[in-house]
Amino acid sequence: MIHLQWPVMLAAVLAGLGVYGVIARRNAVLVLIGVELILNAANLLLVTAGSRPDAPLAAGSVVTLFVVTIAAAEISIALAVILVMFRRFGHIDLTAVPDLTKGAPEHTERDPTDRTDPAALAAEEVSEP
Amino acid sequence: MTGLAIDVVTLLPALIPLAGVLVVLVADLVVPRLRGLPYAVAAVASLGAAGAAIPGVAAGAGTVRTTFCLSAGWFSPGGGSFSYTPGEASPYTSAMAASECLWRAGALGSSLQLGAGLAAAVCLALAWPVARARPAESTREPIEAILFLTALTGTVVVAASRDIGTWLVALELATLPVIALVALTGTRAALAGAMQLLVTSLVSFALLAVGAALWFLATGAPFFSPDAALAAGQVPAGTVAAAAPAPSVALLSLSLVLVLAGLGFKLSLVPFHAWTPTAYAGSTPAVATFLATVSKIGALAALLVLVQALSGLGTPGLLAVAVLSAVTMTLGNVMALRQDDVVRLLAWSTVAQAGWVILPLVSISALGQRSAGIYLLTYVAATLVAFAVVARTVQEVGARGRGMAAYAGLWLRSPWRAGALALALTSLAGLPPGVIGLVGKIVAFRPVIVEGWVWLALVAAGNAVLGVAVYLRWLRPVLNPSEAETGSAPVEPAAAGQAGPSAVLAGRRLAITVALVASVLVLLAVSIQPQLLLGLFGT
Amino acid sequence: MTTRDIVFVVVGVITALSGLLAVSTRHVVHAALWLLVCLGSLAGCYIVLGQELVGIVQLLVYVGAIVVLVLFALMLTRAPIGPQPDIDAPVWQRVVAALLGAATTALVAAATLPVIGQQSVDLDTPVVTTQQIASAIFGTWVWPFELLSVLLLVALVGAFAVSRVVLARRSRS
Amino acid sequence: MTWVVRLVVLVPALAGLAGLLLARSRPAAQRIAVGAAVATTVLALIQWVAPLGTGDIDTFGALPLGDLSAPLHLLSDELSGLIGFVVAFVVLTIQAYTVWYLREDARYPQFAAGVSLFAAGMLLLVQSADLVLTLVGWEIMGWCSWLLIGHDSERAAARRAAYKAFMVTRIADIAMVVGLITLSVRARSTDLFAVLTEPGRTGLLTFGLVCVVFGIAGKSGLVPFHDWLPDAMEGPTPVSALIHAATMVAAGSYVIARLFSLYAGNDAARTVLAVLAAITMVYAAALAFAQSDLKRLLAYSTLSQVAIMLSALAAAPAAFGVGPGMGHLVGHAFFKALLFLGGGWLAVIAGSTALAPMAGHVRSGVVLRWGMAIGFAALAGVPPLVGFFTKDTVIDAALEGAADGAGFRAWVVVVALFATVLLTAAYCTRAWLVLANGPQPARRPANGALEVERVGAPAGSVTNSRLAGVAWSPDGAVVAAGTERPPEQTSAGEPDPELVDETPPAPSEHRPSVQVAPWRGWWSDTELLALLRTASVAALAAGSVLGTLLLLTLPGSIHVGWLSAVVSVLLIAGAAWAVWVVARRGQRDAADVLPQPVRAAAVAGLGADTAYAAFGRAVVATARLVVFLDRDVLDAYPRAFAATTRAVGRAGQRTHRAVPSLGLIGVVAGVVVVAVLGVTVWR
Repeated sequence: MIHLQWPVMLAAVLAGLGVYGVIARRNAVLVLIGVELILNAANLLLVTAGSRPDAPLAAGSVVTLFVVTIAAAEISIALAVILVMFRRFGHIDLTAVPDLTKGAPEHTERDPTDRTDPAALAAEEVSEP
Repeated sequence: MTGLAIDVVTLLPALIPLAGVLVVLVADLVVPRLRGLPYAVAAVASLGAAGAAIPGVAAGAGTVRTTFCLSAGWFSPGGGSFSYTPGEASPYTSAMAASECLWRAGALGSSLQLGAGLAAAVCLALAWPVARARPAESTREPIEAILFLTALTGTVVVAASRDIGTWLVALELATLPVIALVALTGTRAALAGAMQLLVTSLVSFALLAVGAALWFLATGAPFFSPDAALAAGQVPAGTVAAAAPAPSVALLSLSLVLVLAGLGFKLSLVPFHAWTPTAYAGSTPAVATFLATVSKIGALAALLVLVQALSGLGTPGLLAVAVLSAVTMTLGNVMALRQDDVVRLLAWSTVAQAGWVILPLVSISALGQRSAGIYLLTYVAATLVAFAVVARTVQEVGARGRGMAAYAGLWLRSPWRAGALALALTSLAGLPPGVIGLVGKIVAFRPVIVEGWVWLALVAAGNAVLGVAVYLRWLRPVLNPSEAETGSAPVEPAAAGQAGPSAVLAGRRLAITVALVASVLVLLAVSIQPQLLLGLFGT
Repeated sequence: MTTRDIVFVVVGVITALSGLLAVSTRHVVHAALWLLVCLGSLAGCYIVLGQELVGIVQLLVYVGAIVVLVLFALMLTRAPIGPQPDIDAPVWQRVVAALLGAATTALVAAATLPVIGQQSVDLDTPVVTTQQIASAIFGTWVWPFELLSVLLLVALVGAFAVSRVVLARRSRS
Repeated sequence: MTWVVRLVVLVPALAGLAGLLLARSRPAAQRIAVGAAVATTVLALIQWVAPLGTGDIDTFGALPLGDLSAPLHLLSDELSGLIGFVVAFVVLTIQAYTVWYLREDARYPQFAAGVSLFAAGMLLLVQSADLVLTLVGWEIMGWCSWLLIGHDSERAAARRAAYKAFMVTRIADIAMVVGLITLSVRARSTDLFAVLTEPGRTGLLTFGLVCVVFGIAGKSGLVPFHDWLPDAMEGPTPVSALIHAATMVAAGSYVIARLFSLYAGNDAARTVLAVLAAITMVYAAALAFAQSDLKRLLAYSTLSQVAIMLSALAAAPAAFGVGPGMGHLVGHAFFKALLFLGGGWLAVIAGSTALAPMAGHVRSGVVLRWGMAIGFAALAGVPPLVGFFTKDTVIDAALEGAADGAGFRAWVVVVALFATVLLTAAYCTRAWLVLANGPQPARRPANGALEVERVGAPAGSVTNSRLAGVAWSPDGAVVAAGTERPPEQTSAGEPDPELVDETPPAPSEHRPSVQVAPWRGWWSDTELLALLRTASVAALAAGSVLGTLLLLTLPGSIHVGWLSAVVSVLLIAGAAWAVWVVARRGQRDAADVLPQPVRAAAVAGLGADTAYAAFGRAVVATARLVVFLDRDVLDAYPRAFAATTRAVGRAGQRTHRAVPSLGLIGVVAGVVVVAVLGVTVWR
């Protein structure tokens, strides 16, 4: 016997902590930690609901597994973007990402989709700190 | 165990893009030096997906194409003895689940799939590379094509999904590739946009997952079905205060608003919109177009899945939707008024239009859902044309094509393109000759009036006026070069020649032109005969 | 309070506290480690709730893969060892964060608790066996499962491409 | 046969469009214009001889107007057949005449196309069995009149006249549109027969009919709206003939005639019409007497004559039908077109449209002399010309109406009619005496200035020659020419054989020679041109004599009572004799007996133009006030809205710094707010 209010309360707490972490951190990786906490709150809710009797199709467990996998996929993309950002900007501070598109657009290439234009690349690299 | 009935034909809208992914990969192995090939394959696959959705559209409002249907006895109900009292049991029973399907595409869903397929094809044409031999180490083209295709797959699937699992996976499938696409543009601006898109989407998805979990908790059903909502909404037997809504209803509404918030980021609703201008402005026109069209279709499709499940409860509407809608369209229009970069203007216009898209959803009814779908597709058609014009101009004059000054006197230089732009902008503004925009606005208004949201109708009417100002501000220099903002010399279209021999650019120019012409034709057709679009939804 | 209740509460408190530390510590690497503790003990919660498979997957995937990825990311972005004064956003932002976090907790709790009420389940005989989960994944849920494989593939390809494009560009200059 | 009816409208319309769009060369334009006019006349003749008697001839198919049915049918009966034929015939003579008259005008193609379009508008109105089509024809005429009056657009006076005509008729058109819409709404159909047969709702009916009366008052020049017509003389003479003889001015009468069965039962509307018509006919006839310019004189006479037509419709007993009014329309069409074309011919000879320089020139040619004589006689109502029959039919109808118990409105009309007969005879005699009794024109070309002086001499007054030039000019300056600047006489290289000896040279200081490349081509033969002109005048003269025969086909259009005939003949004779005496047997202008200030005021239209200008200023002032109120009072809200929008936009721009962290706050705060709203207010 287990009373379901406990897992639900834990999920609520985890969600709140995740929200706090998402906003209070400026390091992008630490923001990811907050996101993971919220996702885990969702997982806990799913598991809790799935542990009730007559929950059909083993849905609680299965969807939880799905969410875990989705989280893994997210993390891989997120880390790639974070790494690239670190290389280009030298930091991953979310409170300080400059808005580079204001004013003159950065696209100085003759064809913006042509990423292999050496002149454009040179122009970009110069602008890098 | 009987087999799960799988109807491949019904699944084709999702399978064709996936097959396209495989073909792109194989083709890249065989002929890696043809830069245009992945885009061509992907465009064909997108059109194929659109074509495969047509039977669902043509079937009319009543019919629903289903597959992956469960049947009684397929699953074993949880065994064992449980110690629960009847009132506390999960109200959703296995018997109810027996009638569910994991793929349910009605006329509405099929129409959205059709729109997504066509829009994706246009985006792929806009992304067409410069026909130059590609450096050996570059893998950009096939990957971009694959990302476009998988995002399209996610959009198509989410429109037909019915269960929490598919819904969540498909949503993520529609979102993650787009983030990669934005980041792939590679410039600092693009990375700034990608980072903002990334963190917003991650947080939104996490909250969305919480919302989905709450739905499961409230109904006990892994399906977004009206049965489940009804079962949860029933007042438990024995409760005296029968008039009070069941506590589950509050939970359901929390679940709906969490989902709304989670999807609001994809739709660019106002508190969740901050990424929109940055990401649009940072990415190439093709990716921005994709963000503005296919992504929105996916988001609305996902939202409609939940809304149509709730429509069984007979609730008249949600204040939260009304507030979001009003705030969104107001801020979007106000900010759009101040943009001089046309891509940013279109980004803010997307925000404003998103407010219009969810406006009809204040009425959680079939009428509201249909109206939202119709409005979204009108917006998508007009936005495709506008972005195609921008892409053509950028291709011609380079980055200056993003400034409004580049469009001064376009009417004199290129009357056809200016005409297309005028049609698109008037459609977005809801003015003739963009009749379809007007029709869409009226359609979106109807549920608001029916439900009697007076203040919301007033706000929307004010925004309709504001929107006219937004788009006419762009249109004015197009038609009247003397009114162009001073300080910028007229753009001479000779810049294209510098990039190399014009033959090199021919393939890209041709692709963009084809996309532009095709989207203009669609917009023109629905403007002349709005019934074509309205008929999609079986009205 | 049954035995399971007590066990759950204990593990849950560990989870919540480690989660709190994960989002509030000033050591960047410690945050990742506390996350590891938090997710690990959450796996314990799942096991208490009778979902052994989910608990194990949580340990394997989350603790074993995701947290390690996070740690790698911290290293690759040259996260310093030791306390960092500027790891957190400005004070006002943290206050807002705390308020919003509390509001979220309150909302979820206020909405769910009346529904869950005093519901309790007997978990001595498992509600869902691993066998059932397996057959459900490859039976009922095969469609989202296949989509999930596409998602993972695309995520890997995308991550690869995103990092590689820029690497290629850097190598050129 | 139904195609004949449609073609009657279609042929001139297509000719007009083709002339505007295609024909850039003069020969082509001439062929199109005259050819189309001939074809139209033939078609109209066929229709008149064998009217279909049906009102169900489809045009474009019905208009989708919701509850209002608008079948857009055409109508072909005896009335429309006759009027259509007369219109087509008059237009044909005018087109032929124009070929001569504008033989050196570079913009002839546009002009001819305008005339064709104008004719199409009138024919559409004549054939229409649907109020929408009526309105369409009405509007076409309004626009074309603006184009044609302003044909000499390099002259400020012509431009102003065109704008004045357009604005004045436009203002009256408001009433017209309101009236027609009221009638349509009342019948829930724009179909003429539905409108005519709809019973009940008399309040609405009266309102609609009175509005229509005011609407036609604009184009027909009834009193408050009359002043545009004399000014419209700034247009070339063929336009004046076109507007006055058969089309625009008469269109109002035709519309009333079409609605006659409604008017017959509605005293209020008919009384309004009767009063307006009575005032107009006397007033205009009196002013005509004082005019010093032939074209303006004819313009005032038109006002008076059109009022006679309308008075017939206002006062005749219902049993008489529309015969008297429409009969006068037909007769008037012939003799007024005749007078205008002859007047234009005279003006070309004399080099001015003012009466004084024309003195004596009427004797230049047989056709001209007899044509003008017949025209004035018919206008005055001398038996047995058509004017006598039609006018006396009107008088007789009015008397019958009075006897029939129509009361006030019939008596007003009767009194006004007799007064008008008297005045008409007087001004006709006066004009004829001036034109016929001047000194014999010089056989040899003489100095133009001398010419004017000599013309003025017999009247013995410098005043006269000054008055000859009193024509309206925009800034009030007296211009020393007639209203219109008639074209130069045939250039020296191509002498007109008939007129070669009598032609004075152009007074060059007033009329710089038109710089047009000499025209060579089809019909370049001046004899042919002169023949066209002479044939047009002769044909109209014949129409004025024999027009009565045409009217035999229209029941009720000839009905001369012996009492009224005797009285009017006596009045005519008396007036003619009196004028002859006053004019000292033609030795001076009879109008010179009028006191000088009165005469000057009359020439200036009794200040109507000043009143219009004042009205215009008042409107503009009101508009300014409204604009002020709108901009500075009402508009404050929208402008505040715009300012707020801008401010919010600026603020928004500042806060949107694209910092992800702030975006995240937005997301989460939005979620919480939305969730609270969603959970607590589940509406």
